[in-house]
Amino acid sequence: MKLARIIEFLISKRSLLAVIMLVLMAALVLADIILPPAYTRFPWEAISGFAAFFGFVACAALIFFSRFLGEWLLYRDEDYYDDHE
Amino acid sequence: MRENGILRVVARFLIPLIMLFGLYIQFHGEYSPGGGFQAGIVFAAGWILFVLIYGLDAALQVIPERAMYVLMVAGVILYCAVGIAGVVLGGHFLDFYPLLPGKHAAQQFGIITVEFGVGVTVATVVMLIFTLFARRKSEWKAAKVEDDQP
Amino acid sequence: MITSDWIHPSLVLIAGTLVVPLLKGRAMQTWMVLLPLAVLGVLWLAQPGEYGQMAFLGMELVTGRVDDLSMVFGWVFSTVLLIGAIYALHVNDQVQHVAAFLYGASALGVVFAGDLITLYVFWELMVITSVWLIWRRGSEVSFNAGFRYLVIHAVGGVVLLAGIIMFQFETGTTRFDQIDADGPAFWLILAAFMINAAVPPLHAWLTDAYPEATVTGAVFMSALTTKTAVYTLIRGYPGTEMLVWLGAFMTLYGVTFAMLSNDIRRLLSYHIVSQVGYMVAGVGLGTALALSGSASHAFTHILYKALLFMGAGAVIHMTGRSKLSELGGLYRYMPWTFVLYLVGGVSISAFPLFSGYVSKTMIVEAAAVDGRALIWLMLAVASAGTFLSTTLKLPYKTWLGEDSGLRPQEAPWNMLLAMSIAAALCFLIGIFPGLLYALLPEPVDFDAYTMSVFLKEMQLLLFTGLAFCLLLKYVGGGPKISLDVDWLYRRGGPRLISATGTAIVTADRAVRRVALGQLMRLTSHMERKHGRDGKLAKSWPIGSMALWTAIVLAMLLTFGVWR
Amino acid sequence: MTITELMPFSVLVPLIASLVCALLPGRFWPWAVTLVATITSAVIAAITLPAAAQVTLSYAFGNWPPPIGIEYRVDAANAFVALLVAGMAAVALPWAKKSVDREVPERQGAFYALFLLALSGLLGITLSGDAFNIFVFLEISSLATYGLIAHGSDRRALLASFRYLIMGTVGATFLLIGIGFLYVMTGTLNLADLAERLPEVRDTSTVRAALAFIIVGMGLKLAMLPLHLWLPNAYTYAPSFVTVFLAGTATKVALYVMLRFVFTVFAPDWSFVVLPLSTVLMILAVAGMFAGSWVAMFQPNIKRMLAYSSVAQVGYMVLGVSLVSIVGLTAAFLHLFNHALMKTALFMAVGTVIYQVGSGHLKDFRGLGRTMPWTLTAFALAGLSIIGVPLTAGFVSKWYLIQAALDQGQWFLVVLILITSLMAIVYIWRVIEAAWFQERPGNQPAAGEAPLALLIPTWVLVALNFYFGIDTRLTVGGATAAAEALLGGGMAP
Repeated sequence: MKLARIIEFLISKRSLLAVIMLVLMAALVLADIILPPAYTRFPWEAISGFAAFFGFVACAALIFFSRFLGEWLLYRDEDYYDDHE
Repeated sequence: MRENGILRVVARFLIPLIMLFGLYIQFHGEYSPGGGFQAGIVFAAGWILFVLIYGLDAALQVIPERAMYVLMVAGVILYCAVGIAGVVLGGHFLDFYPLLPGKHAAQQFGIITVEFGVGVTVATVVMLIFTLFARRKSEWKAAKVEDDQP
Repeated sequence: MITSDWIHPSLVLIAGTLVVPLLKGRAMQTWMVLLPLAVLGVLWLAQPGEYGQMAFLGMELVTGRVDDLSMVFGWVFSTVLLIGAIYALHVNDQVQHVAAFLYGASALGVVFAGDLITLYVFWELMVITSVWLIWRRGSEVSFNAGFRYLVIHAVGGVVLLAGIIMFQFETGTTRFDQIDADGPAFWLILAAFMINAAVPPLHAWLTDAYPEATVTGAVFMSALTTKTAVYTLIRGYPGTEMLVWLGAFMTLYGVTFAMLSNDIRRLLSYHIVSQVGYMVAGVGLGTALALSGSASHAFTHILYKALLFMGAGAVIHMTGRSKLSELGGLYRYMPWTFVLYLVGGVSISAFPLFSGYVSKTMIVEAAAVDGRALIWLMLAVASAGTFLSTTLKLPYKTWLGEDSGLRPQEAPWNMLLAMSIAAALCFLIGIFPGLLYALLPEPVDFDAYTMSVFLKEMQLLLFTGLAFCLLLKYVGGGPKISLDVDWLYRRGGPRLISATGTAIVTADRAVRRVALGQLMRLTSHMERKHGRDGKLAKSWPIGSMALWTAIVLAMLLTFGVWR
Repeated sequence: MTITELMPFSVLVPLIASLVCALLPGRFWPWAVTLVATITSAVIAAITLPAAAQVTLSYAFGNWPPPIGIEYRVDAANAFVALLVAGMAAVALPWAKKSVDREVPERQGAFYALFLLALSGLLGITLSGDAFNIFVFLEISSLATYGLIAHGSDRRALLASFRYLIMGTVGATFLLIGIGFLYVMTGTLNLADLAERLPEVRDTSTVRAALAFIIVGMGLKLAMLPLHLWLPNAYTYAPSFVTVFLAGTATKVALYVMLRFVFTVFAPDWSFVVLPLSTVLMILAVAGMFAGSWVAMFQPNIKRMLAYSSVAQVGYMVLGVSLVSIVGLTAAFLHLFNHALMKTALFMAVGTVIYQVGSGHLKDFRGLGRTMPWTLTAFALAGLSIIGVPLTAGFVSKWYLIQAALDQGQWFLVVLILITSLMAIVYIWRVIEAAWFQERPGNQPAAGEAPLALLIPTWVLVALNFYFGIDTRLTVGGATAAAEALLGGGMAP
């Protein structure tokens, strides 16, 4: 159960981990700004940090869109198919 | 019917004649109109008349049912045997020429034998069919089944 | 089928499987490990070429065609058979083992089939054998799901057969290369392949059936059926424009519905749809780079998806629960499963150093080289979504999150071993992509580890993670199921049929009432005329036969004689 | 003895054996004699086929030359059907012993005599080159068949037999009327001679009516769709062995007679022109395929279900005929052969279940998959052949049928064939589902595996289904030769 302890330790340090992650992310964006774009096949490839922005927006969009889709149209009770089969 | 004297006497006189006529048709079949089928029927008709007058039991004592059954089969076997004999002697099935030396004699022998087989079978089949029906009637009577036919 | 330099791996597998019912306990377990190893050995010996030609109905069958493309799939199929067999060692159900091996054998048969007839035979065999992996779960739900699976694939099989027949008629051959017919044959065969590749709206069999399969069976299923379909698409339909759009649509469809799923294996199943979407899009792009991407993505996908299914299966096996809303806080009790699952998760999300990265970026790159902006964006969204639900949402809700009060044991050693092998392979391919690229039919002119690709991918993934953390409370879920296309045949079809049925019955009743009234009048008239109560009615069956005879005769006579 | 001289003995041997059987008492000897006779006749038929495929054999009875004397005239088509009939009988007989002992315990001599009569009648029909002889043999086989069906233990067998008798007699009479018309117009009964003389007089309504009568008459015996009503009951209530035998042979011979008349006696370029035969047959065939499969899907009695499936399968054969091409006829002959294989195997499996369980109802199949695995696996495998799964014989014939339909550009027929195949999946599946996926109810007796005497012949047929699904040289070769013999190369393929 050593592994479980390691995980527990990591979880207890989660705020520190979060800071490290944020620093890492900032470094990534910075690097993207500093380094010249390798390609400009699409207009957005010239924009630094576009991928970061796009990832964030895509994730948010998926979360909200799927939730909307579910509650508007698709969600059913778990026994939905049972009473007919 | 059985107690009717006239019928009994006339039948006793007629039945042999009918049967004789049947045999006549049988054995003249190869040249003149006739043959096994007609002969068998006529012969069986004589027998049926006998049954009508004297009853089935008496008739079955003359020719038992098992004998009819065997004869029925034997007639066809005779027919086939002649046919096979033709093959064995080097001809085709039902080929009569190889049977005897002379052409005419061979044909005559073949046809008469074959027709005899046919006659026996036809006669016995008709007799058997009649027996089956007749016995069913007596069985019904024994079992007191109501006869719903008019 | 056997020559000195070629032994058909399916034949080896089938022959070996026949022994399985005779074995028990340790002997059976040893045999189960040895058999896939033997297949791997057979593949090692295989030389490119065509083998096992047979004449059949005036056509030439090629039961074994070995080239680089079929070898890629051959390798990964036999590898996953080995992993799956180890994973299933503890299962004491010979039917499942036999079904799984035969299923693997037929999948191998498909990829080595040189003609469509052989392909069709193995294609059908694949269905018949795999359905047992669903049924052996033993519940009524799984029986029904398996039955639906069977029906859909039966229909797919008929479509494929029809396509093959027309193809043969059109081109005079049944060789399986690029399908260059342009009549209905093209579309029928494509439709059949698309059913197996789970292209929406023909995908519902997958997400319906896989979550109901046995814990070990799902591992095989996740690996084989859709990937044989990808193989057939790569072989038969490279560069079909429609597939680009369908594939991109699939990736989004899969991730969206995965977000809605509560059952962990249903979530993963939707990600099969999504990932296969990348491959289908790659096939549609049709460039050498894209096709290499599709083939290698199929290769890596089989490994990490098997790993994910094994992780989810281990949880189900140990806890007996499969719903996100009923799980949580398992990290203390199943930490190894957690970590190994995460390896699969980061692989499917295409984190650098893991296998998904080296293959998925190849397809995305191919889309970029082709200048398809919209496709590129769609694939990028799907990447974000994949990371979101397989690596963030699912593990979070299963191992972390609210404690569900479950106190399971760690998974058995054989499960962990199988997962470790898969995880090691994911890692290996991620670090040394050259090993994978060397297997591909075309030389690969692509390097995943350039700074620009790396930066883009990392940004995309990490900021997705950021959004997840911030928006966690908005993530949907709960004990619900979501409708999908299968509604059409589970509820819509029956409803339609019963509605039509009611309409027909009503109409029929009305018509018959009138007709019977007339008939009764006629009958009573006849009866009055002929006396004898009911005699006419009694002889009706024979009468109707005679009537029909008279009708047909009259018809022929009218046409023939009195013209 | 040359092959030509040997050929008629495939009819004569069972005929004579039936006489012997009729006299034999007990249970063993009648069966043994029947077995020997049937195998002899099958061997003769097997020897005849290759020779007949080379050159048409002619055997004159009593050495009277053909147009006057009675002739057996055998080309590839009859030889193929004769081999089928005799072969199926020979395979079915080893199976028969146990089943007949159970279902017909008394007077087996008479029973087997009837069987041999029916067999020799069917063979006589196929081999005879004389129209009137065809009628005579048809009656011989039919009358024997009525007797066989009436042996069924269910009382409804009598009614079924009676109905079949009525309809069979109507059919035979129609054939006789047709032959009579032809005789009136040509003065000959020999088929070859008829074919020669007919062209002079064929533009008369008498000849056209003859064709119509013959088609309807044989359509009845063949159980073509609206004329099939006798078949389900007859197959259902007859003793299992009789069903096994009839399913593989009787309707096939009727189809052969129809083809012989339509193609050889009347040339196809006439008979398909003067009557809209192609259309009529196609419509009836498709209707039969659908109606048969549809009804089969809902039958609770498996024997009955298979009987309706036979109606559907007859539809496939007639469909092949209606396409009037070499490939179409080949498909018809192939299916004639393959259907005999698969349906006989299926009826054997059901008969085996009936032997063990005492009933052929679907509800009595529940849970049998576990206790009688060999029997039901045989059923399932033969079912695959009915469905037309590749590697089975059923696939081969459907393949040819579809090719024939495509040759004529009839796409929709392909669709229809595939849909009816799906329907076949449904009705076969119902049995499999009951046997393997349902529990045996507690109130039903558990049944063990059947004796080997029943299993081995069943599995031999199942194996043949797969053998002829893979090695198609014999069947396709024979069927093609038969089709070419009938079309005589006179028609464009």
